[in-house]
Amino acid sequence: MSPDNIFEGANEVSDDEANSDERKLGYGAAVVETMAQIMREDESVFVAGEDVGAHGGVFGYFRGLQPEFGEDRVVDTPIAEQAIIGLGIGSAVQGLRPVVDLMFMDFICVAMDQIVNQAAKLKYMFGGGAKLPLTITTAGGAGLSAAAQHSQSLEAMLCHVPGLKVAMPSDAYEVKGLLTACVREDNPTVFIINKRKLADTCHVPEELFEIPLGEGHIVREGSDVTVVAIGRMVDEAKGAAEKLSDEGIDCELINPRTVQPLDIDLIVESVSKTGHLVIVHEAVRFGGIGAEIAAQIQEQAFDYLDAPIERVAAPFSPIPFSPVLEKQYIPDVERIVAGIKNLF
Amino acid sequence: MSPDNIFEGANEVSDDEANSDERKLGYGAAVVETMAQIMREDESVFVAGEDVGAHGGVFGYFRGLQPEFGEDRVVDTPIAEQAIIGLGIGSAVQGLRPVVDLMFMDFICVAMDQIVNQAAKLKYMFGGGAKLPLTITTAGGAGLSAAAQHSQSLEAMLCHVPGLKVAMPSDAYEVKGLLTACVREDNPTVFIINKRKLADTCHVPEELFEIPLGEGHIVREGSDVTVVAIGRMVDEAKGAAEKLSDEGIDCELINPRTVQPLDIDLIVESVSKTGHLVIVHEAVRFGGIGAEIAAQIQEQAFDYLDAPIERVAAPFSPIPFSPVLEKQYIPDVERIVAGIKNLF
Amino acid sequence: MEITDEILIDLYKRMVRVRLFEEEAGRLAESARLPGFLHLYVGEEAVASGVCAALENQDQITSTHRGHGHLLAKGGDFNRMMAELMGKSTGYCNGKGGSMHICDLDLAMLGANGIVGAGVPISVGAAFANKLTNNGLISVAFFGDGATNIGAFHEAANMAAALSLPMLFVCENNEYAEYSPRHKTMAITDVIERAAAYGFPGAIVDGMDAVAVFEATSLAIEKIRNGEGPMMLECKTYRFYDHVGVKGTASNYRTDEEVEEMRKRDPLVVHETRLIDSGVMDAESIQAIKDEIQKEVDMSVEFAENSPFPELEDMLVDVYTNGESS
Amino acid sequence: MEITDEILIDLYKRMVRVRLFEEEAGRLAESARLPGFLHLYVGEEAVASGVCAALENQDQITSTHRGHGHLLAKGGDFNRMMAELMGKSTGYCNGKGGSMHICDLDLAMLGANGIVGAGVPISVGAAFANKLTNNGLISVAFFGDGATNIGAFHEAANMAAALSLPMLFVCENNEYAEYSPRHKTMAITDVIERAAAYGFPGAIVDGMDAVAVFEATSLAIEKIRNGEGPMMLECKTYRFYDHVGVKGTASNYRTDEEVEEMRKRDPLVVHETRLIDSGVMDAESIQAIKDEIQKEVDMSVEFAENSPFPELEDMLVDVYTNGESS
Ligand SMILES: Cc1ncc(C[n+]2csc(CCOP(=O)(O)OP(=O)(O)O)c2C)c(N)n1
Ligand SMILES: Cc1ncc(C[n+]2csc(CCOP(=O)(O)OP(=O)(O)O)c2C)c(N)n1
Ligand SMILES: [Mg+2]
Ligand SMILES: [Mg+2]
Repeated sequence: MSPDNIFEGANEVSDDEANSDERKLGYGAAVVETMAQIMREDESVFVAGEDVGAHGGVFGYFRGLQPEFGEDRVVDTPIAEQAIIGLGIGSAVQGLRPVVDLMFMDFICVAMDQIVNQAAKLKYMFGGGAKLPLTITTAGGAGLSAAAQHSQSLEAMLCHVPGLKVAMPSDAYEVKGLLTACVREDNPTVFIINKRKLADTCHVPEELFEIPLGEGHIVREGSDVTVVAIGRMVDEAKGAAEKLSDEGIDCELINPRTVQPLDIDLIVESVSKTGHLVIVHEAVRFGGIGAEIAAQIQEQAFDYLDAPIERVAAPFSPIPFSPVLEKQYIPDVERIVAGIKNLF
Repeated sequence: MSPDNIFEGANEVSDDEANSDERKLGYGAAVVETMAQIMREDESVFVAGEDVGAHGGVFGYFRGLQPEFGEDRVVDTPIAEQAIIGLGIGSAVQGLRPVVDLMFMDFICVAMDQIVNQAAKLKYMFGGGAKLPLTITTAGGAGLSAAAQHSQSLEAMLCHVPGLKVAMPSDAYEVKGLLTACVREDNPTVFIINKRKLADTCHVPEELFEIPLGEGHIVREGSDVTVVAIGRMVDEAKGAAEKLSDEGIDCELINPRTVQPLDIDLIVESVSKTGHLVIVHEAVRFGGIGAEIAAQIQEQAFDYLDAPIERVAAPFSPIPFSPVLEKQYIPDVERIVAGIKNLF
Repeated sequence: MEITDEILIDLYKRMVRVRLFEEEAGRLAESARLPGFLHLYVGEEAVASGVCAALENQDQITSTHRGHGHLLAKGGDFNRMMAELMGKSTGYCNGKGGSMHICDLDLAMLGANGIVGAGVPISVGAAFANKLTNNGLISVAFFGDGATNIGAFHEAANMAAALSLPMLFVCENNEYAEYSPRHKTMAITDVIERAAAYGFPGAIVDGMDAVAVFEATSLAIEKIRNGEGPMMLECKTYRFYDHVGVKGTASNYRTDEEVEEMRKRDPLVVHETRLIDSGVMDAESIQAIKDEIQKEVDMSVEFAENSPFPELEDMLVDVYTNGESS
Repeated sequence: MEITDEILIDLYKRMVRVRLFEEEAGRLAESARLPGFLHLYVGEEAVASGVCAALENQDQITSTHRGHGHLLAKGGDFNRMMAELMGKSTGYCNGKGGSMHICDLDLAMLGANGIVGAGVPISVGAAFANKLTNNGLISVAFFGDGATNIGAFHEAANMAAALSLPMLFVCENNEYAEYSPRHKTMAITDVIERAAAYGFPGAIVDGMDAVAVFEATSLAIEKIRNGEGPMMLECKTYRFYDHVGVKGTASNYRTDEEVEEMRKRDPLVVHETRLIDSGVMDAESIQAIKDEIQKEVDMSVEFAENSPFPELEDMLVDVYTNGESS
């Protein structure tokens, strides 16, 4: 399977969907559409990265931009992740709105200095003088047998760094709303595309709209347990909630949408109602964003908690290649159900 | 103030100390002594990094090694953090025991790919065939007005990466015991030297000894509240415990010594006795190791907790240069006392 | 340097091993019988074969995302490799690494690498160990033209030069980095111009000709073993299949004509012609070699398919040496 | 190119500004009146002055850990700089950045940088913006000899070449990276050999002579503004004080004789001689310039000392634009 195959079809709307009233769009296609619309309305926006131009990105989520906006605004770069981020920083300080791409999220490590020591801190170190409207797009998540260096979910590293904002869209709707917000935002943002979601469709408005960074979303209301799920895990958590509703456990499902800033108030409120919290993410459990959520919730909702906060996340190992192991590695409906049941 | 001044005198034992029965040694000097003794007993150990040779390291903690062991085993490298870690990885796979230095902890970001995607994962990706006895030394921590790029405590990023071990010695005794364990360990370790501790002395045995990685230490027994302090924060927490004992609050102070692996059992045991937990670290609070400790403790000691777990850590900002701000940024006795009192 | 019949045959066998294994892997990938991403080396066989034939067994190599070719050319085992590609427990990495992390420490093959350029610093480490222990070995880093644009390559090349390490840099210049032609990502014509920036010598080699690569490598490593410090070879080569997988992708980053033109210089055909013209082998014995190796490839597929997947308990094994992961 | 009297005087003033400010900063550091690490530019004034004098006001520069020199040569303000070095709220960075993060966006000085080499990619970004918006400006990256060994430099240089950006690379080769002499960390004699690896031209310049630097820069930026892509200058220079702070450190990484020898080529003295010999200025008017600037320096110390420290509430301000940090 090549990355391209994963994406195939995601740009087209299927017949069924086209016939429905609501306009549906693929998750990957939503990136393209959003970028195109933003670039039409704002000349200062450009895209740069490896193979984002002529090829449209290895996952195709920039496909079609270069034909419309030209090589000057959709720029193929050398393999040079540090310089790609630097390109973004320097041009952002000069007033442009760069969207720079790191093909796989694992590659943030190659450019970590530019992200953590430069982009995140620049405004503060400079005493506030600079604006940094920089968006870094990158594809995270496992599930394609891409092994230990092409499957990671490293958002926890980024969330720990003051100065960054981190968005993790769980569906095509959020892709559009969060990407719009990120590109229009005057701070450096990391926009994490889940590579297993690329072909999934859902309703997405035609017009640009913003989902505010830092506002979580209640995906499903419920009274027995609060489930916080990050990125693609929202899908799995939905499945778990449905399963459990048959068994009489009523889940309230919260999708924080951004992990930095984190909408902790929404979670606190929910937990004060349900008394139970399960956090689900694809990243390694130790030191994942779930730890921070758990720490804040036990602090702010201590008296409401009827049971320990449970985390459903990846085990403490690199991501294994073999599909049988990888399947077990990534949290799924079954493991989430088990995690929730643990509390009762 | 130059980094050298910080270190001055740390190699010499003061008169008072020399007259006492117990042999005392400086924190920085303990690195030198340990390395020298290990290098004498094990030919496969070598040191490499920027200015570690002729100059003995900018903080002086390798001073004296090159005269004894020569340029082949105490190697000055170009400014090339990625290649420095690669030098360690490749030579470790070939059976050597490299100790490679990243001058300031902030520079792990420059070499993050080699640390996170290579060193940490290599053994696993290779199906277990390789041993990786690699030690990375680096100087972390704030307090020298070194500003946002030379003062960070980034251990949380490393702890989140399966395959690494992370040691944070709080005094010269631990420097010797943990460094010996790290160098003799067959897995990649990061040994974090606190740059404000360099001149502090304490009793250190003459002979090499190991402090097992993953075993925490009860610094002070107490019954009212468990205080977990990381690295240099142990000093500040000691001060807080003393202050509070006057006020009738009896602290049990735990120093985990390594943050990966983390001796959670020791903390659980203590909390089941005290019912209260305060975690202190120099790193940014959001996403710091304190979050993981809090998450695990509320899970494993839920029924014992009489109050929310409190974290005393750095605020969510880059590290400010100005001494007045930096002083306020780093947790100290006062803030720890306040944090502990919060629980009662 | 005399190129004996033995050497010619050895070079040929190495190339056929790579070619037939990879063609098979490509077919399996196309029919969705291999998970993950597969970066085929087909077309570039002369490079790995020419280099590895010139090496001592224990000379180390590091590789790239296109790593099967390197390991097979160094003598890698079909069974363990095919099993790895299928994610089986009998594979080179117990199924945990897959195509991008193929390695064989017994053959001093220190791993393919999914991060472009990241193997080069690791090669420097091996070279350092060779120098410190004075074991007479050299360390070879394979990397693509695109990889020379990344920082890790640069740091490693300069470090090797500064420390005067016994190391050979082998650039496989196939003119593309994924879908980007070289001229779009660098403003120089020959990658070898970079060697001078580190202060070591380099040479351009016809990477479609195994003998040329073998000769150049032999010359280089003689000097390197003599303590003259690192060197670099730029092997001009070409990949016949797509960047990942077999068939072309959506974008037309290169023309069919270009591929056809380069296929005329197929390193196996070039070498077969030489074997026949020089009378070292006839068409029949060439075919016999192919048949035999194909049989081994077929058996490896069988071996791999009959091998078990890893056990779920294996998940946390080998995260650390000596002891379990938490 | 004609070097007018005006230019000669301008170059001199820039150098004196750097020199006198830095000597003062050095004294303050020695008497522990400045917190943090101070990397003095003294000895290298001709480079920043020669380059900046040739630039348009809005041409961008990025700098290094040795950043006061660059900003002062570009016209930086004594008061705000001295206040910053003391961590005062009236400083360039409101006291939050300090010596290593000095910047002045109004002067298009995009910041000193505590990470070696890290400013160079940021310069590339500015150059890209210049090209995209076609504003006629160029972007200049200052970096040391040691910085050319790090990956960020390499990636940035190649990127600038590949995208043919209006950018000037200025290497300040002072022959040392901290305490390591150049020959230990690279196997080439002249850093300029690296320009060819990216496919752009370069030139070696006497970095102790402001006029030479000015002329070379003027020539280079004319071509760069003409759309000929990036260029590099290697300015051979020398720092008179230690890597950090003023006085020597424990290790004898260079001899006193060497320093003495180089001090004979003090760029200020070289330039003063020229001014006097060519009759542009006499000793008296030279002294008058110095006196005047020294007065400004003294006033900046007073300004800084009388300035307040940041308020504790400022801690979380400016972590983000528009809104507080959590
Ligand atoms: C650091 C990093 N950036 C980007 C990629 C994605 N990627 C994989 S292969 C490749 C092209 C490599 O080109 P080249 O070095 O010429 O090798 P080739 O594929 O041509 O053999 C890229 C960009 C990666 N794996 N690692
Ligand atoms: C990535 C990184 N590595 C190491 C350092 C420590 N360091 C600060 S300055 C310096 C030497 C820089 O040498 P050079 O580039 O020649 O500049 P110079 O100091 O000579 O002006 C080093 C190694 C750093 N700040 N950043
Ligand atoms: Mg290539
Ligand atoms: Mg220098």
